[in-house]
Amino acid sequence: MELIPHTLIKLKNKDLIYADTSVPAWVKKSLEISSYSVVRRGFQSEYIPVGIRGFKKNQRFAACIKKSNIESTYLPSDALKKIDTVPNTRLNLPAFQSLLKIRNHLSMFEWGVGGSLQFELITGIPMVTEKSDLDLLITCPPVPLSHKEANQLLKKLQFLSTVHLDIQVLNHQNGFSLEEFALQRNKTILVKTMVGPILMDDPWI
Amino acid sequence: MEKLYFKFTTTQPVTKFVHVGVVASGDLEIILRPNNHSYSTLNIITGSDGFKSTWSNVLSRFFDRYPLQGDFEINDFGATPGVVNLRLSQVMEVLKNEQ
Amino acid sequence: MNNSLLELNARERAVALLDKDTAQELIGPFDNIISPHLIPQNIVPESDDGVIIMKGQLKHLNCVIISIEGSFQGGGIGEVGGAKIVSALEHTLLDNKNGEKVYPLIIFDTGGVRLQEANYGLLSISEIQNMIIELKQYVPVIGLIPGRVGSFGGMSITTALMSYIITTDKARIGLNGPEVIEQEAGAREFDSSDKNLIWNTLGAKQRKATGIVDEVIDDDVDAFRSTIAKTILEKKDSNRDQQVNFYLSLIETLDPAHMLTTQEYTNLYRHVSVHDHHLNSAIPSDYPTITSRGRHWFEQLTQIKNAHSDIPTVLHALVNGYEYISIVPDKNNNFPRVRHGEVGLKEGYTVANVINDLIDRDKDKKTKTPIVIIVDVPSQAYGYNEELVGIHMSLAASVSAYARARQAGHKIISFIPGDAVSGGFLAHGLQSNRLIALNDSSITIQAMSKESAARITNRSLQELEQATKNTPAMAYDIKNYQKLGSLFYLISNVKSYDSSDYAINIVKNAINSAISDLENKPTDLSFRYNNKIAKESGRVATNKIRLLMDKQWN
Amino acid sequence: MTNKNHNWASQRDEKNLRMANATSIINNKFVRTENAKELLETLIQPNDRVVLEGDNQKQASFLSETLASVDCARIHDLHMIMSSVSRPEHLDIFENGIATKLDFSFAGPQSNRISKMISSGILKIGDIHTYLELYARLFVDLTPNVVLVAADKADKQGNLYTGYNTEETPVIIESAAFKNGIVIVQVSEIVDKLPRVDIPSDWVDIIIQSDKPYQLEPLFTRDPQNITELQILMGMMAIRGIYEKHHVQSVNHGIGFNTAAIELLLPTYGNQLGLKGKIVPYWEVNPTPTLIPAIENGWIKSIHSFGGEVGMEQYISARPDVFFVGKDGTMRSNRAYGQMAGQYALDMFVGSTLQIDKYGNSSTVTNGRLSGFGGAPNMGSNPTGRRHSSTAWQSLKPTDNPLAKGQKLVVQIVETYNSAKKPVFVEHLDAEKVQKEANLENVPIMIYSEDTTHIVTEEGIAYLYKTNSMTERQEAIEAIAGVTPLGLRSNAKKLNQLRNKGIVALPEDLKVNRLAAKRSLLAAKNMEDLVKWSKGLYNPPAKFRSWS
Repeated sequence: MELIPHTLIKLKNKDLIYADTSVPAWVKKSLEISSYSVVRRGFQSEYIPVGIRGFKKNQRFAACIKKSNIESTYLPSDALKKIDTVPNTRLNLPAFQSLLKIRNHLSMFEWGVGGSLQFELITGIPMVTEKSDLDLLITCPPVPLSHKEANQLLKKLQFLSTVHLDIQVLNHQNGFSLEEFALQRNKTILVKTMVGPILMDDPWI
Repeated sequence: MEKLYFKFTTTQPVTKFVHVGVVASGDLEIILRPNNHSYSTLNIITGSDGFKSTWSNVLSRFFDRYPLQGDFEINDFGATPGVVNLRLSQVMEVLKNEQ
Repeated sequence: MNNSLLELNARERAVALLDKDTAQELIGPFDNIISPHLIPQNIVPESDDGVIIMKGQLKHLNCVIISIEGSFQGGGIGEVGGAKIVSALEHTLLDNKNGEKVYPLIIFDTGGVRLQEANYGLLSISEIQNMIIELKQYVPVIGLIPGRVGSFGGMSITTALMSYIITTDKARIGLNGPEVIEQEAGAREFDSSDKNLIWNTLGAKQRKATGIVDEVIDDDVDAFRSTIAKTILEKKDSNRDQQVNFYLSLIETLDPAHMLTTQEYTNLYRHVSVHDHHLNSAIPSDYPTITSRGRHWFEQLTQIKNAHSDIPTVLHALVNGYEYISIVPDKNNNFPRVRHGEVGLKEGYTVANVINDLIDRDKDKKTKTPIVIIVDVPSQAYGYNEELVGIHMSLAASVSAYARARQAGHKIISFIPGDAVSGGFLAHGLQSNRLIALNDSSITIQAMSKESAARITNRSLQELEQATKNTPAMAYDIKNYQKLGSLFYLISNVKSYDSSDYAINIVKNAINSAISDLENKPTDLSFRYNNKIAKESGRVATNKIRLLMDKQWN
Repeated sequence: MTNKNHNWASQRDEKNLRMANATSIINNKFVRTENAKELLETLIQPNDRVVLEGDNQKQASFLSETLASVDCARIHDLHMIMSSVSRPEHLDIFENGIATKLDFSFAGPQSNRISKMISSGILKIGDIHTYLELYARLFVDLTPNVVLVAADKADKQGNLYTGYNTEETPVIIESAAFKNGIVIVQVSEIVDKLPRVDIPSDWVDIIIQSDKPYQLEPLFTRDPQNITELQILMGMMAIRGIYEKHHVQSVNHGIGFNTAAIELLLPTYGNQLGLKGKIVPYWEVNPTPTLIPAIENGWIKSIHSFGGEVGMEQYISARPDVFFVGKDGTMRSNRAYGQMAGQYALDMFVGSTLQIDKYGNSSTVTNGRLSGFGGAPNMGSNPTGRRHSSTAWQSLKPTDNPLAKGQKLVVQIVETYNSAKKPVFVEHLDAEKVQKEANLENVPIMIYSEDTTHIVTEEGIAYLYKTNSMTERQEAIEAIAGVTPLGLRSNAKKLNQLRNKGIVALPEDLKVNRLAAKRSLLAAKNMEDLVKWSKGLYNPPAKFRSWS
């Protein structure tokens, strides 16, 4: 079964990761604490491309793991369900507050949370800061949105959020920015695919 | 704060010193001294910046109707044109009472 | 409800009180004198600087009315307005000394020091207070508070020095406005949005019930006129600044940890059993106490180690012919608001008590004991109980004691090795006839803490600091303060905590030379505006006003 | 033919079913405070039309807080109907995904937020109504499924006492009680015996005691301390040039310092002019404290009120000749009847506005603020269905048409520039821009030019009803618009022409001395004076305290 990008994977063995370069110390330290990785876009086989997060914003490390090393997987929508377990002190952070407001307005979609919020929600490790963005992932939209509908949705969500919003629409492996689609700056839109970014006229196909 | 200066050609020299008003919020004071030119001068210090043309309009109207000649000093703490007019007409009243 | 004094502006109030067609304004709007300090700070000035001086007759009695305009900059006292008041009072004194009765009236409508010219305001207020204390020997000095702003800050201390205070029920008096107390001590101490609390605590009715004002009358011009005339003719004087033993007895019965209700305090006030108080000289002890610059120099100059006093916040001692006195911190004091060396209820009255005793002891002596005030006062005490009891009266008691001592011939030197802020400085330092300071950057000298000043003037702390950097009028540091000319001497090579023999000698020499400089000099505060720096730059406007007043008075 | 089995009581069945689902927490109409949320989650269904009582002053604050906290998975897409959107949670209900559509009349305190929410699509506006319109539609096409209202007290049978602040409670309840809606009431207190019954228990389904009394604001109190000389000047002109001239008998004052000034000038300036007993004995107005001197001075025969005013309770009780007071000694207010009186029984409406355009249209909707207008458009309009005549009404009748009828006086009093020194007279209303931003069908104009009969500024009065063309109307407005851009179009010649025609009057034309406009002319200069006038019966809220 294909794992969609942004799925969190808990590893059975945190030492069994494969990379082209040597593994930096912070990656080992990070895995020591959490032993979670995030599915990256890319060709999946026995090996799954993943990313490892550090505790700093720019710390990302690309690697692969074996399918057999997966203990469990968590979809972005699983993270959403955990919001009720967040302690009040953390819940007061603007990104969580924004998520609370927004969640009542996306019921027509299958969707979830990515980024540091997803990580904190699943692992319980405090990753979200005062300045964290809110990364939303809309998965498999039932019907394609028109530019106007997307624009309306975006405006609504931006109003409700007090932090910067990054909304990606995921169509299997393909993904594009809702904002770019809604604002319709160019005729074509950049879609990230398994084989790299390409420009498309209609990203919903 | 902004300093403004205006000059109007006028024809009715005043003979008295006049003072009215207070530099309170939304209000202003006017000090009028006799001069012996053929025009009036106005030195204005105002707490609200960017209203030069409004001042000009208020004063033009006033001097059109009442060409009082003298040197005016105005200290303004955010008076509206309506209040400026009211204080100017009080100056007139004081002149009337004393003449 | 139709002949209201409150409704009128300051000028109209003065005219309304005087007999018809007798009012004559001195240094008025046509004299072309505005504050030189406001325009550079982008503030619109007023042609009278918010102080109106009006001579005339009230029921055929010669009066001079000093009326403060509350709606111009909150009635704050700056250099020009302050100098107008001082010079008018000086002439009134002179006339009375010459046997010509002139009755001074002050209409208070003021928040105290004008923060944009804070240092001038503080100096002026101390000079005003000096004049009032001397004038009271000749005529009643009457204060009116019609209301709106009321009387706050340093000018509340001035009200307590008046012979007699007449108000409407719309007047409020307090040393620290509720906003300032909230800023300094928190909303739990004083909630500035609770209007009922404010009016019940600081309002005229409560003040009347507890001896802070003398009469509350209807807001009616005629009522004011007849009450004033009666006060003058009956020579009424509450001697409010000399109730030291009464208040020290009262304060002893008060539990500082409990916020008193107005009713509780009124009861307390009505049932005081008064007894005499005398504070013994400080003695050496074995217990080192927390140090402060004030305590440090008291111990250095008196050579009393770990000085101990029955009132732990007030140290005094007569050493080598000089009376030294200092207010010091006491971290365990039962009054929480004086633990950092602030001047509180007890401190003002205790200092007054010490000085009154000294005046009494020396009253028949030809040579009076010089007094050295060691100044290290971070502020007055900001507290609810303090305001309810009327801390401004405590500060007034010490102002009065120092001023009377000086006027009686005691030479008074203030030595400033520490902070000299606000009401604390007025009560303990500014009534001296010579100021000496250490040139130490740790010294703060000002009318209000920066945080409070920022809040009251609606500026950010940054904006405030920017403004103070450019104007000595608002300086917080001793170096800029010196530019005003009010210091007799700035000791440049001694620091606040120096304890070398060298440093002590320099300070002692400075004190000695200040005292010998006072030989055969006036016993007033004129040195501050008569010296070279003051005349050339520091107090130019003050001196201009004084000259003009000399010309216009008669 | 209709189907024999057609259920003609489906709505009633539906209501009964909902009530049945909640029986476990309902004890003979009464529900415990802590069960409020569960109750709403049980009784309200997605897509319901819900009326939430939020008047100007009185707010069903406990129920609105509860509604904002319900689970949006169970309750969503509600259509809210609220006369006043005042409290933050009124809009939280939309942000929380519980409701999506809103019909309202007034949103003063929330006007900024509401316009942002509209443009972001969180909230869809049905319409911005006048109060009367909104009440009317409750009986036509906006009949509610559930109403959430507030009362002071309930007795054990469920009868309600709404006291001083009855306001719009009866009209809301009636719209639900007789059309299968569920009536839910928050009460501050449950007692054995009510002072009087304002709503019979038959009309009430659920009563919940709130955790604290409903929010009540003294919105109509103006401190005379803040009345300016210009407001006094305009008040004097209005009294001479309108009240006296048209012999006005019945009036509604919009709230503000301009009208407060007039109220306080009646016992002084009005007496000087000998007008006592001749003008304005009848009022439809909230019991504003600034009316006390006129009442005490014998000017006023009757005042009916839309709602109460905090602090006026004792005073009103002691003046039953003037106010509408029940046997229990408390006032009875009613916003619906008040609006009706304003529409059909009054000679004149006097109010203020934030902007007036070159045609004479006025609006309080300015950039970024969508406030709605409450009752002003009804008060400030001429009801063409009116037939009864009065001197004032007749005095506006055109002379050249034998079939013409009179007109209600609609007066706007404004200073030409507002206190922020922005011109009040403008080429285009900001409301035009707001219409586009918020996608409204109509430009949110408060009072239309055609309804406005007089405009008073510090410069003079424009008698717009006398103009016979739009050009002349514009010139009349320009003549009193001071040095605003509109005003600068006028000149001395045009002004004098208009003065000669009686279309514009300056203070001197009205024999009003500009310099007599002093605060000393006010019958009360501060709150304490009002207390004195009331003989100690008026008890101002603490925030107005300014004496000891």
